[in-house]
Amino acid sequence: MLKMEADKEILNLKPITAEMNILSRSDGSVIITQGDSSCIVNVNGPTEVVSMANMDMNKAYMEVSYRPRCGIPGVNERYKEKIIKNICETVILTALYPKSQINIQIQEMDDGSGIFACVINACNVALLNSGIEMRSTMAAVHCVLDDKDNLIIDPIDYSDDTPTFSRIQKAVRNSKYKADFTFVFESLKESVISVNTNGNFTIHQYNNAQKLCKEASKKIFEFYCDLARKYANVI
Amino acid sequence: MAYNPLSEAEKIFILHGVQDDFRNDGRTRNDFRPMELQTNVIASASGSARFCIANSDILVGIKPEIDIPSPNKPNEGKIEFLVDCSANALLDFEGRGGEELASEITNCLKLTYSSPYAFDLKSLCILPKFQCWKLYVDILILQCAGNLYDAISLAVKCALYNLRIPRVTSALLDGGNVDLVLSDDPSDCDRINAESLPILMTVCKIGDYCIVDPSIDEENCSTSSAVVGVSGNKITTIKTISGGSFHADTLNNLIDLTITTAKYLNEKLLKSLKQEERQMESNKIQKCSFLN
Amino acid sequence: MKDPILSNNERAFVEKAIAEKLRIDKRGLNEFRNLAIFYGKNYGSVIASLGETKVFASVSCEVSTPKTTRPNEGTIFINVEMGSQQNEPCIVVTRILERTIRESNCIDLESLCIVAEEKVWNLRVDISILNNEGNVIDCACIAAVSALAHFRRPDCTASGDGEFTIHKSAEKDLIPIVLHHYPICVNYALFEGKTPIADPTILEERVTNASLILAVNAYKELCSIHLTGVSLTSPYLIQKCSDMAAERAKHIVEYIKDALEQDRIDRENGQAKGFSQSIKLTNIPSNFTDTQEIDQVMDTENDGSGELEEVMADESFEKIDSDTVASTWTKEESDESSDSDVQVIEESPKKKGIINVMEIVDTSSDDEEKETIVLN
Amino acid sequence: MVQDLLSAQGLRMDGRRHNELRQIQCKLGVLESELFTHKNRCDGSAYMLHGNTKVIASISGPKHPSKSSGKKDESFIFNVRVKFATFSKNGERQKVLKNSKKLGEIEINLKNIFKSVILVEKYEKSQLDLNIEVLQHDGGSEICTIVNTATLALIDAGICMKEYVCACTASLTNDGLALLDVSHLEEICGGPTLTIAALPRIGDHEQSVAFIELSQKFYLKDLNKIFDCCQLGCEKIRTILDEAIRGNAYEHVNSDLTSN
Amino acid sequence: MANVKINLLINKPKYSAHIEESNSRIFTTGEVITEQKDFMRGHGTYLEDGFIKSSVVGVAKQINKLISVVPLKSKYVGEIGDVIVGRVTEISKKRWKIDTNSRLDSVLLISSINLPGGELRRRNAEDEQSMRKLLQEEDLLSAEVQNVYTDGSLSLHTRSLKYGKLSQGILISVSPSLIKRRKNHFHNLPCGISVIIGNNGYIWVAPIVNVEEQGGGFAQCLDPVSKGDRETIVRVKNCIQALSACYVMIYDTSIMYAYEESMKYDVKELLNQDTMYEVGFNAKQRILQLE
Repeated sequence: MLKMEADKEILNLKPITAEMNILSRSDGSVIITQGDSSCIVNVNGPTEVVSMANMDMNKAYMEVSYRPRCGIPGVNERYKEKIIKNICETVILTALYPKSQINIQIQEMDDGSGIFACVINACNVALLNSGIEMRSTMAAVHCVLDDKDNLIIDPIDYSDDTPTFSRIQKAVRNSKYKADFTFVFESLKESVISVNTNGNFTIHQYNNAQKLCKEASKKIFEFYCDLARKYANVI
Repeated sequence: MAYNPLSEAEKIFILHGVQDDFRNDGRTRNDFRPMELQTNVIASASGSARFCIANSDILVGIKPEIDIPSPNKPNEGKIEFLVDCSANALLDFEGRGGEELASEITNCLKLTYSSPYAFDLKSLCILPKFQCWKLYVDILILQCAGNLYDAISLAVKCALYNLRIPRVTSALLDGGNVDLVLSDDPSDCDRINAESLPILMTVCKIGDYCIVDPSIDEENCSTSSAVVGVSGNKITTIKTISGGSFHADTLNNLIDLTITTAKYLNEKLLKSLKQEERQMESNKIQKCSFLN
Repeated sequence: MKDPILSNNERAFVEKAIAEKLRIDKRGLNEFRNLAIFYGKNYGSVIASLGETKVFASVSCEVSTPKTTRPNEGTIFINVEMGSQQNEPCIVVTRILERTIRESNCIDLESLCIVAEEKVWNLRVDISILNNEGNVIDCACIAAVSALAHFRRPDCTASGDGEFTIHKSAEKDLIPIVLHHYPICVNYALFEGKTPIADPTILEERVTNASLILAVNAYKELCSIHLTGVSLTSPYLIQKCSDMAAERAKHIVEYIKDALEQDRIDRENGQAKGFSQSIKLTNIPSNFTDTQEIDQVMDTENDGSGELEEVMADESFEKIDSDTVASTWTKEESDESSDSDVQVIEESPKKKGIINVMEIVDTSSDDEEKETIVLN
Repeated sequence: MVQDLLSAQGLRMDGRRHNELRQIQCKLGVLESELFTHKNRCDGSAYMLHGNTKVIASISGPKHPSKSSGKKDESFIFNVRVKFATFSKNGERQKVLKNSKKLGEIEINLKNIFKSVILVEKYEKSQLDLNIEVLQHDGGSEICTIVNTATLALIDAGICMKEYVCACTASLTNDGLALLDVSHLEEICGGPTLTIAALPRIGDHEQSVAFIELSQKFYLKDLNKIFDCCQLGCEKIRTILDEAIRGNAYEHVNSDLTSN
Repeated sequence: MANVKINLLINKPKYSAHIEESNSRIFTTGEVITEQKDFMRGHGTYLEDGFIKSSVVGVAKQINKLISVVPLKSKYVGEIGDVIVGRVTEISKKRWKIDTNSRLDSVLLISSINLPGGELRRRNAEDEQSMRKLLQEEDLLSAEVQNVYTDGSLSLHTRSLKYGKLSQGILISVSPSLIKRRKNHFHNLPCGISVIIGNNGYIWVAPIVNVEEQGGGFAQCLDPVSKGDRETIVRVKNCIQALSACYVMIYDTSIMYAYEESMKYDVKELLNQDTMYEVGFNAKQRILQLE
């Protein structure tokens, strides 16, 4: 159904720009724009555990706070925080920082399509920037299944919706796609560390999407290299 | 419960005093401390009263609002109590302790007012199934020197006596919509018959004897105490507070004691309320501002 | 965000310096840090930065029922997130902004009415303090006002019977919010209750703990005054500060209007770049030849001499703009020959030893720390 | 648009002149302070009626800091709690507010105001609690009455302060005449309202200002006028407070106290 | 039948002392006490612009060049040698924390007490462990101020037979500024009871106990008090409260005057405010006549 190898165009990602060290008060910070999505992530840590209940003798405690572009954080944001916490715990060598806490604060700025992938990539860059030791890097790719069953990687979706802040109105914000996927890959084995899907699709479509995204993720890893190289050269 | 420290020896002194029928302020076991009352103290409330038993200082404000009757009691109004253990009374109230005490008193009031013999909720109904009055009775404890239950129930009674509910001149049912016309004249209003409204009475057992109107120190050294709600000749609620146990005979004696005492107290209270009302009308006393 | 510990030496140093009319960042007593405003791709998203203090603001709206007391007016709600557990500063900033924006009637709330007594637009301004290097209130106020000025709401037509339709942007153009005036907060830290210092840094704020915040619009109207912290001042000082604040507000309003106009032109030409235009450092060429450009970037960073007139510094930003497209990572395939640190990590899945990987990551993180020094 | 706040005869909506205060009654020591012998007792209290606003303030302390009061680094712990009674406002019953921004703001302001006048160095390592209960108010700027009542309560508790803190509001008519002590009705009608808390010193024109608040806007050139009006109001309030305090004091004093 | 009395607040008379403004001048907060430079500032004052100003509302007091203002009502400010009545709030290692109505809790070190039996020896670990046997939380004691620490907190001692743990009786709390400083604060009143008038405003009324029998001041007598004694104790208590309500200085003579004035009433009648004020004022008049 999909001519993944043949059609190079399909692998196009939206342009990414990033700047590190933008916030003087945090240990690692980044602003990332990825097409119509952008966010700021700052990482603080490892620090003293704020609440003793969270103290873990064996590893660092991760705290993620996700602020939406507008409105107060709701269930949706809690859910995203949880996912980010999980994948960060996978890539961070938390065992190196026992009895301490690592905070990640995310501020959504332009909530275009694929904002969640953008946020995860930003987290990765911010963590690199903070100097927290990591097992591997990670890259997230967003892709959708349109109503003609075509897979599109990282689409630009100029949605017509007005920004609203109540949770109910946010929830009904409908998508014109059949399904969308966000895959997160780690750099060591390029294995999937998190998948987040919406809508319905066949297993075949899912496999294709994963392959496609994996291919696309390489570009993001390249971008990390590029970024690191550029920063390294400044010195 | 409000707390004032007492050493063992002080407690024993109080205990022996109760045995001798000569309490720490000279009262006998059946005596009340002097009480003071004033109604209509808060202009923004439809009914209000300040009631003090010695230094237990209670302020009650009542606001009626129009509400829809609950479906299982279509021809009854509603009454809601809220006790606010203001930090002015005692800073011990800050935090959990105060909330517990507040909900305990609130519940007790709710129970004692829930009986149709004590308080006629039907009189608060405007249009069965559609409209009724809901009375919000908010109680502020300004100061606490023991015997909160009695002081609060008396203050509530005074405020209810003072309550003026705007008179509904007509109520029309137009389809599902209710059209209410309230009287424009502020002096044209409904009042509540306060005569049989219940009074709560705290009885503390210290040693082998029971006392009424315990001071804060006496509350602290009582082994067990009970709150009895009395309306006319009837009991509306009995509730033991602060642990301890009563012998069945003691409890019987105690109830007899409260009924007679409460009846007497009720008479005195109504007399005072009527006297105040008469004075306000006749003398046109320049309205005394609150707390002065 | 971490609160640095203030030592007695630092405190004494700052106090003494101020007494001699000196500030530790070389600014004059009535001199402000550089201001920059960037608009996002969405209407109503703004990042404002004042020196290193950065604030993000976004406006959103939705339809709801009006308050019974004001049946034909929309409402505005302001929410401030400080990102720290401290509650007090957050309340203070929120209330000052509420007074400045809501109670000065700068927004035409009546124009937000759809059907009187039934449906109105509710505006919500979410302000997120990203980085606090002092004077959060000025920056937050500028961000909030520019976000409101930038915001567009969908058009809406009422068709009798309380029915109404919200038009999509494709059907009808989005409409801006009507702002009568732009109130601007100007914060003066008060030393000894006598010496006002414009645009205090976080160090100065922590030393004095008292400040006078005046909100003034371009018409020299005072919209709010607020005296925060433990302090006693004289009326004369308030008068003096308000005159200075009026000057400042005029410049800021001009700057906001210019920035809005620039954004409008960009959007018309279909070149809206969103926040990517704020990104400077990806410009740094990988081969490190173009030192001139770096110097330029560095210059704008360190150039603290911004007099009121020089606040904009927009020349440098524009320059960066034009370069951004070229040097950002775009969809072009990048060459495969790169072998930087990070690349090594990717290629080392078979080296199972964690220590190995860690070393590599370590070097990269080291690099970044050094680079931090250079950049700031 | 701003309705005219002053009639042709120069009278305001409630019949006052432009520089006239509303009725103020106050009393110190309204709550018994010797009721308890533990440290949480009330050490000073005051009640004030100002226009339609009735406020009770009570002080507990200075005392040994309670363990839960947290912050160790602060040498002087000053807690302020403000509450509005549910029946305090005309019309609908007020919900019990907890952690509301409005209350939070008043509390922070009070803290700052009084920390700047209490001789803090005398109360090292101690805790002082100020509790405010607003029994009745008409929706106007009750912060004035709260500040004035708190001043009385602090004085009743014998807390060392530099001066009385007096708070007052002022507004402006269309013709640019400053109005003293704005009532709620006048506030609704849309004049700008300036609230200040000042330390009106005897025989000193240049007052120290501890707090300023402004709602709505006016031209900078009018600032002086409205400010002067506020200061005048503060002086007047000072006189009223002083009378109440002296009245209370003479009750206390007997010839013995000096011979001690 | 129960005794119930309900008064109407609208009829409540306004009691006021109506003392001639006479020789006591009230200074209010912020008022300049003196413009002369050669004075030293004491409690209740502060220095600004070279003037000594009052920081509280009260009566100025001058001892040589030291000027201080005594507030009408405040927490107890201790001085060495004061007699206090206090209550144990906390027991920690080697010390008791005592509530003395002052700004900070006072301390009673285990080394500042006479051990039971009057032994004079070093305190050992065993004594530390049995501290609770001597004084436990909420126990009352009388003591003397031994030292005032720099932060204002007090250190107490009970190294005299007259000090120690208090047994049965009633504690009354009044404003510390109403306590008249005298040589003796322990009184056996002619009416047959004893009072300890603590400088800190805590007054202890109790039956007379023979000091020698107390054995070091930590024994307690828990036998019932006779009804006669009890009545006197309660009457004295009510009298002291009446004096406090009328702001009359409290010392042995004033207590006795009030006691004598109260004899025409029943003890419980003294709870009524009008009786209370009458007793207080009459006592006050008698004191004024005395001068």
